[in-house]
Amino acid sequence: METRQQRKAAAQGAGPGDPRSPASLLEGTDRETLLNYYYQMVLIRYFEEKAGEMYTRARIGGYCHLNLGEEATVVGFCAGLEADDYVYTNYREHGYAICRGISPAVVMAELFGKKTGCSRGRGGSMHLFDLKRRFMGGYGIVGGQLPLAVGAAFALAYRGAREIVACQMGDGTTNGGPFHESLNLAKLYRLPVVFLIVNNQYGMGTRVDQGSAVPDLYRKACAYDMRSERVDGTDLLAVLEAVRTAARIAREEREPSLIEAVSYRFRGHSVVDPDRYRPEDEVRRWRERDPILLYATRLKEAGLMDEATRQELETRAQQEVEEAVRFAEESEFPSVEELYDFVYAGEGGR
Amino acid sequence: METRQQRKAAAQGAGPGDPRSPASLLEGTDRETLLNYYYQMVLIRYFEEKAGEMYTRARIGGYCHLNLGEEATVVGFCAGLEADDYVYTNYREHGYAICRGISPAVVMAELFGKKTGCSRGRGGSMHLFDLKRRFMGGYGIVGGQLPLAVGAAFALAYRGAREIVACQMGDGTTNGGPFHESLNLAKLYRLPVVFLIVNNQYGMGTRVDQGSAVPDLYRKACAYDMRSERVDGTDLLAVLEAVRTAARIAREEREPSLIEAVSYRFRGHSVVDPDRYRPEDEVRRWRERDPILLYATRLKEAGLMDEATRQELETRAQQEVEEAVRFAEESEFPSVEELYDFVYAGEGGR
Amino acid sequence: MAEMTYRQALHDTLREELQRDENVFLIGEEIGRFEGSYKITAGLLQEFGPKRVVDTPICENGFVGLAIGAAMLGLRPIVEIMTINFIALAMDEIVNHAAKIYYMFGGQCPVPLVIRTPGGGGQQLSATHSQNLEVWFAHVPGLKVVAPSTPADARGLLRTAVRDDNPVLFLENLALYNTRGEVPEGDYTIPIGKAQVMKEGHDLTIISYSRMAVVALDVARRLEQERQLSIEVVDVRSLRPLDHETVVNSVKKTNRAIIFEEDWRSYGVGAELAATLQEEAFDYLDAPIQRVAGAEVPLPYSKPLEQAALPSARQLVEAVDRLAIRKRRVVYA
Amino acid sequence: MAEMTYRQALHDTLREELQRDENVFLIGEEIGRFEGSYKITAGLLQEFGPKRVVDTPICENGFVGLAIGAAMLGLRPIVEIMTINFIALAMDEIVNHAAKIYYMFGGQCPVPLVIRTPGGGGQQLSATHSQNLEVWFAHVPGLKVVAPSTPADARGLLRTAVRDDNPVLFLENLALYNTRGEVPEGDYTIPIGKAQVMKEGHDLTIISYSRMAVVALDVARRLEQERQLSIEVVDVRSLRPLDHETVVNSVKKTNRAIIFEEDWRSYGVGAELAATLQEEAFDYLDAPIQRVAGAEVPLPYSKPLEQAALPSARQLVEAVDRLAIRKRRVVYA
Ligand SMILES: Cc1ncc(C[n+]2csc(CCOP(=O)(O)OP(=O)(O)O)c2C)c(N)n1
Ligand SMILES: Cc1ncc(C[n+]2csc(CCOP(=O)(O)OP(=O)(O)O)c2C)c(N)n1
Ligand SMILES: [Mg+2]
Ligand SMILES: [Mg+2]
Repeated sequence: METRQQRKAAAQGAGPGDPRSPASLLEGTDRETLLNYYYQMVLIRYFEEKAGEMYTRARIGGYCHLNLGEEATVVGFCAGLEADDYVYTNYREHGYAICRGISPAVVMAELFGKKTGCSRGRGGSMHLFDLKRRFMGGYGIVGGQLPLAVGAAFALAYRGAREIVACQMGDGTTNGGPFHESLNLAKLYRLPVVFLIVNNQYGMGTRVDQGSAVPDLYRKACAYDMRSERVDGTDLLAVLEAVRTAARIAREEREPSLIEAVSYRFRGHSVVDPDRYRPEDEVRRWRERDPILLYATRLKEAGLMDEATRQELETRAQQEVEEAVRFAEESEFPSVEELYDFVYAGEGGR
Repeated sequence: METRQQRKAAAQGAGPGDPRSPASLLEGTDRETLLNYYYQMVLIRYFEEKAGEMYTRARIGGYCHLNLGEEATVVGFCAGLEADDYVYTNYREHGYAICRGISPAVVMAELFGKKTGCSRGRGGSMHLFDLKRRFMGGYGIVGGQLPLAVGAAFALAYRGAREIVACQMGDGTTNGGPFHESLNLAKLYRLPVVFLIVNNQYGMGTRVDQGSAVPDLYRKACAYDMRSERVDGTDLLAVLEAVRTAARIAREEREPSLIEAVSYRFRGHSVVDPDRYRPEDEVRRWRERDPILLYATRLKEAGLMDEATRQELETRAQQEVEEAVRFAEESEFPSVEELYDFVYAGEGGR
Repeated sequence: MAEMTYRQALHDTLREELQRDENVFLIGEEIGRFEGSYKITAGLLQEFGPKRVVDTPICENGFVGLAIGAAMLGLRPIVEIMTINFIALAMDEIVNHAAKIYYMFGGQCPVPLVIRTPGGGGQQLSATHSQNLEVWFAHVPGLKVVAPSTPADARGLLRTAVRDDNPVLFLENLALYNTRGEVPEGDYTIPIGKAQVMKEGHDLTIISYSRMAVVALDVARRLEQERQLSIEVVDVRSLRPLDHETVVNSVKKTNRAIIFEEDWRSYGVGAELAATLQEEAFDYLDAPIQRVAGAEVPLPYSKPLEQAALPSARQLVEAVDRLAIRKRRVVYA
Repeated sequence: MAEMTYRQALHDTLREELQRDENVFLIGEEIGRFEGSYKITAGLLQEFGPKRVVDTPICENGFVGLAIGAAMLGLRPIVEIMTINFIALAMDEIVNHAAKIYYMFGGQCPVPLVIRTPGGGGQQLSATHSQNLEVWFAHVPGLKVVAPSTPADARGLLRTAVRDDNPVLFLENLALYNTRGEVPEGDYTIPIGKAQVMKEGHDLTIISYSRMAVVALDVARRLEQERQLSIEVVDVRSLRPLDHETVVNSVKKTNRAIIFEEDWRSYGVGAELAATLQEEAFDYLDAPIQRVAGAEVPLPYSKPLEQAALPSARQLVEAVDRLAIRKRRVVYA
């Protein structure tokens, strides 16, 4: 067997200012859908900014990791899946949860620890979950979600179902054993799973090349003969296309894929991180490559979104976030009497 | 950085009847040394056969994994290192221990659980150790020795020492997290370590391609941009050359390497394994490729070993093994009073 | 009732549960083609095929996590970890994932999972292959832990575990596989969390589980004959949840107890039992609860050392003797 | 003596040990460039360089194993595991390797290693980031486990741990880092295995460790003032080896004890303490030893639930009240 790893993406490069996402996608998709992607990106943007604010105002506790700067990857990834596909992510998952259809209000309520939250207030920012929407959890242990995602794909294959599993992770995750074991298992058993590495170029303070002997992360798939590619994570349509293709291959051919989407996080690792380890000009450079602006320009240039529409979408997103905060504020905390609920299934107690 | 992985070996193939080890090595090495390699191979052969017998006669307990069929890899590997290099192996390590200079008597005594054993009877077959000879242990947990070997190499680099570390493992080991984490760390920190995969084609009952999505195991190094090659593990000189090269690169350039040596185990996974999962003709085919016979033929053809010499070496090896059994038999068991010795260092007790 | 080995009881139960429920599947290292390291799963690959009996590479965290993920989607995996020692590699998926998922996500997604694994020493497998690490799991809410000592209990508890909607650690023991006993036929189940009084008595209670329960029963029977001592033997069977009621009632009756366990003494299962008994039966105790446990050393390979390190019937008898010396009130026997 | 935080005490000690011995180095995730998740190692990378302060990728089993291997060759690594929850991924190298190597290879190769890691809840970090798993390690012969509660003990025990020739798990606690206290200067060490009587008393002993010892001391002082109760507080400080003598002597004096711990109750540290006390001070006990511990649930995120699950001063006071009710003899106070 020869490595089917695709060096194409690397050869083309995914560097700044290299808009490579297919124009065909822009043309072949109806305007409403395209505008909705925009809406989702700004919704995440506002949601995350608000979450940061609410954290500072002590409405939110624990750790809180934001998707700011990663909106194109988040929306593109979710848009490339079908509604009944299963999604597993790490703890930086607010945006994914929202894109998969959990209402921002219910997500915010979870961050507030309220009983109306999508995990009934038990999980918090790192552990959003919604079985009905097949959002199978944010997970706080780096790499912990990978074997679970492989197992979900195993269950789908077992049943001959047509759904697939999509599993997000960070760049730092690719250095741990769970990554390796999971990719090997997925390929060995030919399971319908799409792995997405969100290469935001840092795992906490560790730059990719300080943690990975091979900093071109998509290339790690070579050890499993798994198809893989790198895409520009600031380009919504590029991510969408890659995920859609990988999802199709998973669905039809039962072949797993690995996608690396390169982007940047605009802020620190979590809300409390003073973010002192990244060079200022690097941060500036990437902030200029704001995925939302890039997509807006794209839509405008294609004549699909005028300024008024943009304004309108942003206002609506802002309102939705305000509404989410209001809902979260007004919701109740779980009662202390419920402390022992859910320790064991099928018993309603300890 | 481009993968420096060497596809050479794969291209050449390491299939049966393809004697590719360099004639130059045969010419450039003095006869005594070459004959000593032969001696070591037959010594291991007799030792392992005797160990199997002693196990059946209940002199040896626990699990007992033999190197039968892997002698060329064992001797070639050890011969490629210098005397003060450090060696870590898995539990199938009798041969390595002997080649690194632990006397067969002391190894056999360990298998018998005697206090004269190289681990004072505490370790048994899977846990041979000799600090003076820098044989840093057989380890029974699959993959457990890899991070340790990387750590030893870290210590050498830390001190600027010229010694290196060599770490043996089985094919099945390459599917676990410790393999992946260790290779990444070794490459990332540029540590002087040579990893050897003894691909005897099975991990217990699992054929390589049933456990590894990439059955060309040396290729897994691509995920770490680590130099790697596959050699014919039934060809002592081929293994020796590869290890010597890798050791030199580790020593001089602080670059780790991965070597895959393909051979076959002549018996079951451990002495008690009835070995029912391997096709009979596969076993027969590989037994015909006996590494000892191959090397004997090589030496004979080069006019370096006549039949009388061969006989003499084999008789001597047989005697050494008999002597080892006698020593082990006559040695004493550790006294029960010593039970709590060595739980903690520096305290002589619990 | 049929007499069979502990191994056979496990094997038959696995087979029946595979037949009963299409969602049940087996997964682990060497359980199929190799027929299982300890042959519990022999023949099942042939009978049920590779879909239901899944051989894995050597990656405990990976395939345990896989099983958890499959359970999240409604399958009912039965994982075999070759021996409990290798479970050290799967702690993250078991403790940080299987044990948390139902609670942490607000009761949305149960994890119906069984992890079968043998512990125990006495086979000269040395320090890394002879451990009893079950107390690690007994400590963790969200997990259940059972540890049957007889073929009948193995059958009844394994059935229950497979049908339970929670992750259950099912502890076996290398030295039990060949032991024999009567096993009820049919759809026989035993509730998790119920201890079993193996033998009634009124002078003293010996509390144990897994292999040591068998030794305890033997010793109790012997001492009854030889010394007319009436010893009650309780096999707790489930470590989590732990059946306080049965052990406390027994000690309220006998007024003294010995806990007999194979594992290291400190922070072991016996500690919890002793702590519980003094909490709940304080005024009934005539003497301190004794623990007879393994020597606190990494288990040595050499036979005489290994034997010295493992808890033995002899040590148990000595503990009985010690308790008798302390007796402070009339024994009604 | 100087007043400083627990964090500062750790930082200074690490720095001094790095200065003292060239073989000492620090290794872990984010300890260098990021200055440590909890800033214990802030500034040390700049001062000692990347050779002595080693940032690792996210691979706990890998870098802990690396540290063990380095220790086998005579270095003295101090590993930081970001929080104890992630140690689940490193169990194999710690328990099957670090704890076994000296014994299993017949005393040839010590493993001088310290693993520093914080445990504890109360930061709303939810189920997978709020655990107290130290009892897993306290159970394993070949390891030592210490858990200081004050800045002074943090300093003294860390120094001793670094100089010890064995693998030592050094347990910190997220909620202790900002606590302050007097810390002796100079080459101050505290032997591993010695408990500390934090406050003398004769009515009752509260035994604790790590963060809960601080709460216990507080409660004891308060009850002394408010109710004229004379409570002795013992901080065991070392979980393995455990100082039986000090706790037993205390209970022989006070005749009753409460164990106060943050971790889950069942199979926790308190179980071993209670079991030991009833074994060794049975005739001195006037009441059952109580355990006040964390609720046995995966710690929930929501603040009110989290607070309800964690053991509190209030619960400790209630336990004191319960014990008083049971008192069966005159209190000489
Ligand atoms: C097993 C484990 N080790 C360490 C941590 C602490 N930790 C949380 S996030 C993180 C960095 C992860 O980086 P990456 O995978 O790149 O994801 P990102 O945060 O950039 O999205 C670390 C080390 C953890 N949660 N789990
Ligand atoms: C972590 C772990 N899992 C499982 C085992 C059981 N086991 C012992 S040897 C072995 C097979 C190893 O195969 P390979 O690496 O190819 O080495 P070989 O025995 O062929 O030399 C297994 C699964 C173990 N010892 N450790
Ligand atoms: Mg990242
Ligand atoms: Mg093999």
